Amino acid sequence: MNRVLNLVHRDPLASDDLTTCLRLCAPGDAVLLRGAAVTAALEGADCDRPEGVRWYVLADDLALYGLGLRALRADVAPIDYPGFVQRVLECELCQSW
Amino acid sequence: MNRVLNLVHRDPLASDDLTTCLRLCAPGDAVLLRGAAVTAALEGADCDRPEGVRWYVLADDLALYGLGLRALRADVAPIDYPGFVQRVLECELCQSW
Amino acid sequence: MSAVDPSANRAARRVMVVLRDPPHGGARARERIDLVLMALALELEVSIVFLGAGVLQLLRPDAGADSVHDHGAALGSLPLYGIHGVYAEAEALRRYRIDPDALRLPVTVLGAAELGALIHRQDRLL
Amino acid sequence: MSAVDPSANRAARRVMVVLRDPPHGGARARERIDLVLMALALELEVSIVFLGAGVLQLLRPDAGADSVHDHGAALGSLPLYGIHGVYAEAEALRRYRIDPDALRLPVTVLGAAELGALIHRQDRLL
Amino acid sequence: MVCCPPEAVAGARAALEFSAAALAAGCRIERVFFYHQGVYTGLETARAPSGEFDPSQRWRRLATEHGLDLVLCVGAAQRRGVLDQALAEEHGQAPTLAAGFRIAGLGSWLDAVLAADRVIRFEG
Amino acid sequence: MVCCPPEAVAGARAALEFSAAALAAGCRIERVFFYHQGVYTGLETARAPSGEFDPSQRWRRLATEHGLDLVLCVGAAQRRGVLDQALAEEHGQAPTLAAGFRIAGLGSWLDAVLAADRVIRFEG
Repeated sequence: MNRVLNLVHRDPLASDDLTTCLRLCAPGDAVLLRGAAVTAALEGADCDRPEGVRWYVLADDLALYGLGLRALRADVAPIDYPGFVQRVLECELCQSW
Repeated sequence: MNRVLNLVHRDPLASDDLTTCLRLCAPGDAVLLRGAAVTAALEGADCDRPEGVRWYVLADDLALYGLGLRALRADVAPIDYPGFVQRVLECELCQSW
Repeated sequence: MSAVDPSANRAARRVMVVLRDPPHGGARARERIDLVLMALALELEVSIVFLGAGVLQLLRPDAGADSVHDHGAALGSLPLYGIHGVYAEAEALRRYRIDPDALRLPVTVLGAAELGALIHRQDRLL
Repeated sequence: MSAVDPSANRAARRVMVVLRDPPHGGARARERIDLVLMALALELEVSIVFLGAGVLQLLRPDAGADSVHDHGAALGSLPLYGIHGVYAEAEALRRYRIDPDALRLPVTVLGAAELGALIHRQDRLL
Repeated sequence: MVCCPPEAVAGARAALEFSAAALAAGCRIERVFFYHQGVYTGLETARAPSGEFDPSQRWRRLATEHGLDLVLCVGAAQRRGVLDQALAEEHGQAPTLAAGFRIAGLGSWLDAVLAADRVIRFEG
Repeated sequence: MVCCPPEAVAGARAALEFSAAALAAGCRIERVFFYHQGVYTGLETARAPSGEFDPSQRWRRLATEHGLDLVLCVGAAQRRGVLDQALAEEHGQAPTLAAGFRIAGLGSWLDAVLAADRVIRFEG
C-alpha cells in the first residue's frame, strides 16, 4: 500500500478540503498544511485526527500569515522547504486539495 | 433601515458563504441562490432559516445544474432573470458573497 | 521530480484522477477531464473518483437548459475509451441527495474506507 | 443600474466594504483595499468590516517573513485617510483565535447582530 | 461590477442575462465595470473553445445594441496583462485589449456607483 | 504541475521554493507544467506591481540556472489568451507568450509524470 502526502492549502474554516482529505487518510499518510490552511496547525484548532497520520505545517507560510510565534498543536511539526522535499520523498503518492 | 438582497453562489456544503450571510440577515432581507449554491434550495437542504428572510433560487441555474425537476424547499421561490431584476429593485442594498 | 537514482518506475501504469470541482464554476472541471482523456490515450489504467461538489458533474443539465459549457459529452465518452473505474463517494451523493441510478455515467458508489484503500493502491495521483 | 426615474440619490454617501478574502491567496484582498482607498479619496463616509477568513488580513507577517505581497502598508494607512469605521466580527476573531489587541489596525469588534444593523444603515455596499 | 473570469460560465452568464433583463425592464445601466479576474473578459487573445459560451463576445454585442460602457479597471488589467494602446506603449508591449472595452480607473466605477440607484457585483 | 495563477502569491511561491529546494537536494525536475489558471504565469504582458513577488520572472531565473523545461498546456493557454508564434498566426493574433516558456500538449506532461518518481500539483 502506497503512502499519500496530502497538501492542503485552503482555510478549513471556509472550505471542506481538509475534512474530505482526512476521511480518506490511512495510517502512514501525512498531511501538510500550507497557505491559509496553516490556521489548522494552531493550538486548539478543531479537526479530526485520524490514527497514524503525521501532520506538518509549512513554517514559511505560518510566518507569512503572521502566526509563526503562536503555539502549535503538539501533533503538528513545522517544516521548511527542504523538509517539504523530504516529506514528498517519504511518500509514494501526493494529493493536492 | 435598508433591506439587503444577498447573492450567494458558492456551494454551502463546500464553503461558509451562506452561513456567514445568514448570520447578518435581518427581517425583510432576501437571499438569492445561484451557481452551485442552488443545491441549498433543494428539499431537505440543511441550513439556518432566519425569521423574515425571503428565499429565491435562480431557475436557470437549477436547470444548468440538472436540478430543475427536483422538489424544492417550500420556502424557496424559483425566479427567472426578470424576477432577479425585480428582487434587486425591491431591496435598497445588494451584497455578493 | 525524480530522486537522484532514476529507478525502475517505468511500470507506473495505475493512475487516478480525483474530481472535486463543481461544474460551470470555471474551466477546471472540464480541464481535469481532458487530463483523464489524455491518460486513456496513453493506455494507462485510469480510475476517476468524484468527491464532494464534484458529484454535481454527474448530473445532466435539464432539457432546455442553455447549453453553455457542458462537458457531458467528454464525460460520457470515458467508458468508450476504456476507463478502468468510475467511482463516487457515498457520503457526497448522500449530502447532495443525488440518486446514483440517474447519472450521466455509470458509477460505483464507495464508502470512504474503500475509496481510501483504492487511492492507496495507485501508482500516481494526477 | 438605475430605475427609470433617476431620483434624488446623489446624497448616497455612507458606503461599506466587506472584506472576506484571506491574504496571499490572490490579488483580491489587495484590490478590495484599493477600492476602499478610492472611496476615501472621493470623501465618502467609508466603513470596512472584516468577516470570516478576512480577519487574517489583520495579522502582520512575522519579522523576517519573505515580504512577498504584503498589503499592510495600504491597510495601515486607512485611518490617516479618515476611514469612518473599521469593524471585525467577534465570531471570526474567536474562530481564528486572534487577539483583537494585537492587530495592524485598530478595530471595533462587533457581534453579528450589531454588524447586521450597521450593514442595513449603509447607502451602498461596495 | 463583474469579478468572475470569463471561464466561470455560471457567473459570467448571470451577469450578462441579468443586464439584458434589466435593460428590458427599462432600467438604465450606468456602467459595466470589470474588476479582479473579471478583466480577463477583455483580453483580446483569449478565445472560448468553439461551441462554448463566450462572455467577451456576448458583452460586446449587448453593448453595441444598448450603448453600454464596458470598462476594465486599470490596476487589475495591468497586473493581469490586459493593455490598451497607451498602457502597451508605456510598458513597451503590444496592446491586448479587445475591441468594445476600455480601460479606466476605479474612480470611474465609483462615479457610476453614486450616479446609479443600485450596484450589483457578480462573483464566480 | 502549477495550477494557481501568478497572483496567488502563497501558492506560486510554494511551487518555486519547493522546486529550488528539490534541486538543492539533488532531485531532478523532469518538467514544470502550467495548467488551469497557472498558464497566466507565461503571459508576456502581465506584470506584478513593483515590489511584489513576480512568479514569471522567478521561474525564468530558476529555469536558466538549472535548465528547467517550463511548459504551458496548449488547451489551457489558448482558452486564456497565451499564444506562442504558431498559435498566434493560427488565430490571426499577436503572440503573448513570455520568453523562457513554451507551449505543448497534455501528453508532454504525462510523459514527464511517467518518467519521474513523483508528481506534485500546486494549487492556490
